[in-house]
Amino acid sequence: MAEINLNLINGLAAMVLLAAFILVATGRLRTMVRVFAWQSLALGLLAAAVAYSTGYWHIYVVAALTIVLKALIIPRIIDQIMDRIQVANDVEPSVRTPSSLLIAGGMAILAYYVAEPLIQSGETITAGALALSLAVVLIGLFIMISRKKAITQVIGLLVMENGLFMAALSLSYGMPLIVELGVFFDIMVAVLIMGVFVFRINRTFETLDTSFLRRLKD
Amino acid sequence: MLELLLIIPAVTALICLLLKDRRQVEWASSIGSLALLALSTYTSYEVVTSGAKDEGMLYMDGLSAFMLMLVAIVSLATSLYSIGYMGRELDEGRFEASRFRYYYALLHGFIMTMVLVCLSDNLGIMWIAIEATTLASAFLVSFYNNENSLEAAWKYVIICSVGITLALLGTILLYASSIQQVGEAGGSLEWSSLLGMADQLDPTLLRISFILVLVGYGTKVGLAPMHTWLPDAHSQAPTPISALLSGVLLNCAMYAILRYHMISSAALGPGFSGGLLVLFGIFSMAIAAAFIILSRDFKRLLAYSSIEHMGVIALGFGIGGSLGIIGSLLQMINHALTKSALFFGAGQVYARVKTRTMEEIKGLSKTMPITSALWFAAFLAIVGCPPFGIFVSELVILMAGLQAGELLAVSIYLILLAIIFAAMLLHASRMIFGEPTKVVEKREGDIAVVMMLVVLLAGVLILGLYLPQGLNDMLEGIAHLFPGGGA
Amino acid sequence: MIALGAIATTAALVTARKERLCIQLSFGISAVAAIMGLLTSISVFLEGDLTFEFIAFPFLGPFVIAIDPLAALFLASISIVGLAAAIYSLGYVPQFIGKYSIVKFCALFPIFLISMAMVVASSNVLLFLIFWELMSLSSYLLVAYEHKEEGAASAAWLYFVMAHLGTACIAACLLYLSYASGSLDFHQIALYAGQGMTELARSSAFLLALVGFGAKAGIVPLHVWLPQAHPTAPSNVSALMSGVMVKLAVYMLIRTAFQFLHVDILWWGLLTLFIGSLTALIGVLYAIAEKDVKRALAFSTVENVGVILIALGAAMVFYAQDMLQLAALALVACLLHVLFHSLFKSLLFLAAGSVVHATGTKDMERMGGLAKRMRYTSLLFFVGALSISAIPPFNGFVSEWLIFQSLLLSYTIQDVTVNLLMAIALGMLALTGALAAACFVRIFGSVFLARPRSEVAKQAKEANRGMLLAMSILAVLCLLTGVLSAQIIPFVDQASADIVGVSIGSQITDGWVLEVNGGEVSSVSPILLAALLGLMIPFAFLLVRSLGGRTTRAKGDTWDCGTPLSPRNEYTPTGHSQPILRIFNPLYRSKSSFTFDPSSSPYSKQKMGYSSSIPKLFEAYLYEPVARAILGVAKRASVIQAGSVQRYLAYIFAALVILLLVFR
Amino acid sequence: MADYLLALVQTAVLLALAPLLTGIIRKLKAWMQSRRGPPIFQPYLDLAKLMRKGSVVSQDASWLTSLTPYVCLASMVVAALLVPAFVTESFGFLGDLIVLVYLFAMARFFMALAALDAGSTFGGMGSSREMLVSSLIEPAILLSFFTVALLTGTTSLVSVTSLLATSGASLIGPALLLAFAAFFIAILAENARIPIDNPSTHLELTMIHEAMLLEYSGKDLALMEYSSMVKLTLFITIAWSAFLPWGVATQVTAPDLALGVIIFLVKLLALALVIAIIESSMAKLRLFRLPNLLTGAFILAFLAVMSYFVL
Repeated sequence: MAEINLNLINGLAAMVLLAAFILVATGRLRTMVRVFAWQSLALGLLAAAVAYSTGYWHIYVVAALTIVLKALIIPRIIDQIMDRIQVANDVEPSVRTPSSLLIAGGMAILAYYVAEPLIQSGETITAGALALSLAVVLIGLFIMISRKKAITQVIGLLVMENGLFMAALSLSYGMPLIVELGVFFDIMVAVLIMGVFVFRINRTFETLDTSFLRRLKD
Repeated sequence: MLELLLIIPAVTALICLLLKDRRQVEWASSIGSLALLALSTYTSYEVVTSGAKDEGMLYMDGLSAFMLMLVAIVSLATSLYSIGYMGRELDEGRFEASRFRYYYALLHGFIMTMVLVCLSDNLGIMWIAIEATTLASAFLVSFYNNENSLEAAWKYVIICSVGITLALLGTILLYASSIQQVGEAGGSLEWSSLLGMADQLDPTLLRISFILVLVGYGTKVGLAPMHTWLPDAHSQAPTPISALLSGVLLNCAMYAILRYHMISSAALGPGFSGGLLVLFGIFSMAIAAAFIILSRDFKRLLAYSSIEHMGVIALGFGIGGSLGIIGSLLQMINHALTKSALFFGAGQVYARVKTRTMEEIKGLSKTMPITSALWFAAFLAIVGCPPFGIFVSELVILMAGLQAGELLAVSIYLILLAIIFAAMLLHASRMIFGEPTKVVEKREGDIAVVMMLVVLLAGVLILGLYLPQGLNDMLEGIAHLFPGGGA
Repeated sequence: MIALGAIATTAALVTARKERLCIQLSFGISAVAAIMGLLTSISVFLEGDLTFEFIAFPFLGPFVIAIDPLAALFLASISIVGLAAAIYSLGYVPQFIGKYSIVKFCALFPIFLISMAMVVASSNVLLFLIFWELMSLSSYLLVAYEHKEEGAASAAWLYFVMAHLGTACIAACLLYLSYASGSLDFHQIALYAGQGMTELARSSAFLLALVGFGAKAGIVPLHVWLPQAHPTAPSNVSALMSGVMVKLAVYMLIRTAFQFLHVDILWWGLLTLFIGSLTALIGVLYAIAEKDVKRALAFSTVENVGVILIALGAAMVFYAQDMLQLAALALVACLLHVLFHSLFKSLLFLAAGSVVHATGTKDMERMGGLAKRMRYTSLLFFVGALSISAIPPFNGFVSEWLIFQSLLLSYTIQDVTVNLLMAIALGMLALTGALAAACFVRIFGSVFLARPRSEVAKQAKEANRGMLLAMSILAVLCLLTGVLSAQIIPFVDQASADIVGVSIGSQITDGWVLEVNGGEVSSVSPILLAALLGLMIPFAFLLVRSLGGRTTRAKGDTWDCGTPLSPRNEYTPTGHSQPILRIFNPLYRSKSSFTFDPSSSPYSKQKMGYSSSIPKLFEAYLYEPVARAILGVAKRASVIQAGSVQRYLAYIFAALVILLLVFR
Repeated sequence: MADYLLALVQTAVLLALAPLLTGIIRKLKAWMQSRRGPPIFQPYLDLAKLMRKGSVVSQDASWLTSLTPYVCLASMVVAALLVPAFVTESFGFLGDLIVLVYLFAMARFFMALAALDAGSTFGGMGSSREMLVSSLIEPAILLSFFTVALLTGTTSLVSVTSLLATSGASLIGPALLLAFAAFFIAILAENARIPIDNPSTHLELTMIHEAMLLEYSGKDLALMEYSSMVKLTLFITIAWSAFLPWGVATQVTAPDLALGVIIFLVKLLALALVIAIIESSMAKLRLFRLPNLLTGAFILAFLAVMSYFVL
């Protein structure tokens, strides 16, 4: 029974990383949001599996929250924003897809290199997932760097959050409940604020392309 | 009892939100910050005399008391100043009247988050508080709603949230290391208990977590490679907000790093984290020096000088030793006071001359003699001239550096200080002296601000010449908190 | 003294509105403070050291104020010059009433005076550094006082930056010494600093001190600010600055080299000697070529600092060879020259100030003929010029004679190369002395003698009473210290004995005569010389009267061999220095150009213009490249702030990756 | 007390002889250029004539012009007091060799200023060139005195003469001779003799020293002329007593004194002859070729110092 769980957990973790790679590859905004939703769903299931195998009830709460919040509510908010602004659907990456994929691969290798000594010393069953979560965090950061649109930067940030949550899960079965709740609350507020800003930017600059945000320099 | 410290700013924010009339909002905000200052002086006096106070989620020792005082003093000065400043902005129609209330509500919300940072014992809560400061101040930075302030706010939010996410990862790693070592039950995020069991934590995990925290919170402090948001945010935000930002927010973020520095120096010895702090400190001073020479807008100049002073503080704490720590703490107070004085003066100058590019400003001493004299004195103070405190704190850090044998770092530190001294003074003397270019009638800035400048500068002057006994014991108490600092 | 100074500043601030009263009050009180300073220094000579402790920064331990004979000597010079400057300001400052804010001047002047006194008095590293920088700050604000003139603010800025660089070096050196000896107090440092440090550390500490104090004293490569800052400052301030402030750097250099580092390495002394002679020569050469009267005086300050350093270098060399007798002699000569220079240089600056005040211009080309219009000022300037060119009865002669004696006695050192270097230094000193005399002939001649060369010089009127009183005090002192030098030397010797450990007072002075090694080497009696010269002039007058009967003295015009003489064909200062300029051209690299009026016939030119300009060598080859380099680096670094969010995130990402890789 | 009296007599003799020496030089020069030339007592007659004349002063001149003649004379007489001519007694304690240099510098300082005072181009030219020449020659003078100090261990002229006189030939080495040669060039430079300056003409191109006296007339001119004559004699006596003082009376006894006086006169005549020969055989050097000669003198003096140490 334990092996099934282990395989399930590792499988779900691999799914999350796969979703991150797909995010890097896609050229269209809508699909990016969709893939992000899938990634959060996989993450929620992973949390549930971990909860099931370790018997800690508070992880169930967190898993449910992840699924509800990140898989359903946030993608809808982003879709709403995009409909209201009628933003062009393409992502205009500053780095061509093949090279960004290669870079994402590089990120994974770096993450593994960094996490390798930690995995030996980690006692948790999901220690192996640490390298994957680090990779997801780095890829999220890469998405923010290489994409021009403001919304892609929001999604990049959220992907980094997912990576973080997975790292917490893999290392110490998540943080104490109050902290988790606080983190979720913060993410919600952050997304709301960014949404407000995206509206304002669109109203003043008539475009979401952040390359227009270049006026303040020395 | 500590919760009261949080409730006061929260309540003031709410009241400001509800009140409609401008006068009442102003009164509410000043009473609120006054009460905050009174209570924080009382509690920090208690902490200094009767030791740390641990109330569940909140924890207050010498260092947090010190930070609390800093937050309270600067927020009082800012709220008093913003009455005059925002009043004039309103009359000039720079923003709609309805948003006046939001300004004060956001201001006090911002103050509350900073107080929470200083008080929170749990590193998770501290992370949430810092995230909250970013969100609260994001609106304040974009208060003017024009392209530039929006761009500045957007960059501010994005960069800081990225930084803070990295810091969260660092916190998670730290939390994980505490669990592995001590088993499930012992795992806690209270840094006080973490400090207790620091030597059992796993060194490699701790090292990576400190790096992540340093890069993460370093973004909030404005250390060198992560400083890029700071000049934009400071130059676009309304003046009282940029005073609050550079006076206190940077110090709170530095406070967070210090907590981690304590834990990592207890576990790995001060060498590792101290060395990193020194490295980042020197790098930030170098970058700031380059930009101070080139900057053309005096608010950006002040922002870069904040980066430079944060570099000096990081250097001081990195060097460690009781002298290094006391020197950096002194540097924090002096910097907070002088920088707010500078920003208030900048607000006055901007109101009069209506331009921020320094080339166009000439002969201020003719157009507004007293304010420009005080502003020039603040400039002299910030670059470290003797009667003012920064000269003494920079000297103490130099002594600590020499004692710690960091000869290379100290010599670079001296050279950079000299370059910055020359560049800042050149900008200041060009603005103050000479014949006024714009034909502006000679009218003094309003009295309230002049008085505030005098009070702030008097504070820095006293710290330059004489250190009151009470403050001295507090500093020495804090120095003993640091594992390496006990010497 | 300190309390009085503080009262003076507050008085100035309080009576801001009423200019006249504010001037009287603040300068009156600072004059009284100066007198108090003089009394304290005399009391220290008579009763011995004066110490006073107080706690300012508890975590740094107690701060000590101690005045030993060496400090008392400098305190005396500060007080005398301060007194004269304060009295002078009573007459000088009212001219600024309309243009600049008086309260600023009246507040800053006492602060400047007090900070100088405290620099000498403090015997704790931190206290010293605080007052040292405070002195530069207050003098910076005073130099930038007349900021309406173009170039004033930038000259002041250059001055303050150079001073700050100097302080940085001094701070590094002194704090390193205090770290080596474990305490901030001068006495502890003097006792323990020596043992703890390796040879390399001691030499680097000495070099740091030399560069730090040299920047303030104005030794050659670092002298660039002095000829710009002193002329722009109001005259009473520039008198204080070049009379006294420059000497404080020498005071601390002596204390650091002798008391802290126990100078026992030979090349230190030789290096100081070399730099001293270089500074002296370059200072005087530039002084001769200068058209602006106050800049010429500033350059002559650089030259005198060079002479002082020569004496100090000689003292160091003797001390390193532990010939304590000779070291004491050289040190006494050095301290005497410091004291006398502060007297006659401040006199010259005050006199030049009243000339500039009367004519409104600093350019010597447009002066001339002021002797008749400003009779007393020209007489007082003459006394100053005589003393600085070391003419016998005056004090410059005594100190230069002693420096020559100490250099002459260097042959007792066994090492031949040192002897030859000393001989060269002697030659350079003689050349500089003669050139200084030439320079002051030129200045006095072109400013005061012959006919006025411009309208402005014609209407010049005599300075008012306050200024004349101050200048006459200094002039009388110049003569008295020259003639009665035998009485002053025991005090100076007390200071040098405190440093070098050997008292040679009895050997040098015997009644009215100054002797070296008890007279069998050489002796001079300034008082008898003065008496003889004084007697001889009336005697000659009587002799001539008796031989030739009544002397009829008719007024005719100057012999002009036919062509009507206009003031234009007088010998202008440029003309006067032109031969020297041509001979020393390789040092000057001066560029001169002739302009002809093309229109007239090829043979007889109507209009001919000659202009020669001395490029500022040090700025061109040393300071501009450094400034350009810093700017270049800054420009390259500014590419970081290029505006795009992505780029900023990339920086954070890069920083994170590098750190993780390095510290895995 | 007796030796002070003797010193006074010695100074009086020096002062009296000064015009005679200049007269002899002029006579020798004339005789060498195969012309009769004025009688050797002519300078006395000129001075006496000038004494009786009134003087004309330019109205632009200030108080300095009337003061300078007396200061020059005073400094020359005081210098005379210090120099031992034929007996090793003088007011030595008053000052040593360096004080002498400064006394001459004082005279030169006042003279140069007085030249500028009248405002004529000649005076200005004379003063600027005089200061140039003096500043170039001073290092040579001091270094030659340095060699003397090396040899005898003291710089006070009286002890130098007595030491050198008593030690006889042992000290007369290359150092002393080189120093003497350097000092001789200094004599020519300081007293405006031929290779540096032409004393007998008033052509503005060639006169340095004379240009400064241009404005003077009557009594003042007499005093100035007289002091420059005394200066020449003093320089020659210093040359002999500081460098080659054999034959100077060391004891105060009648025969020694008489011998000393005779030898002193012979020495004066010898140097006067040498100066006259140089003046009639060489032409005046161009102004900007002077530095070569004067630096040559400095090198000679430096070689003297070198030779003392090295040999």
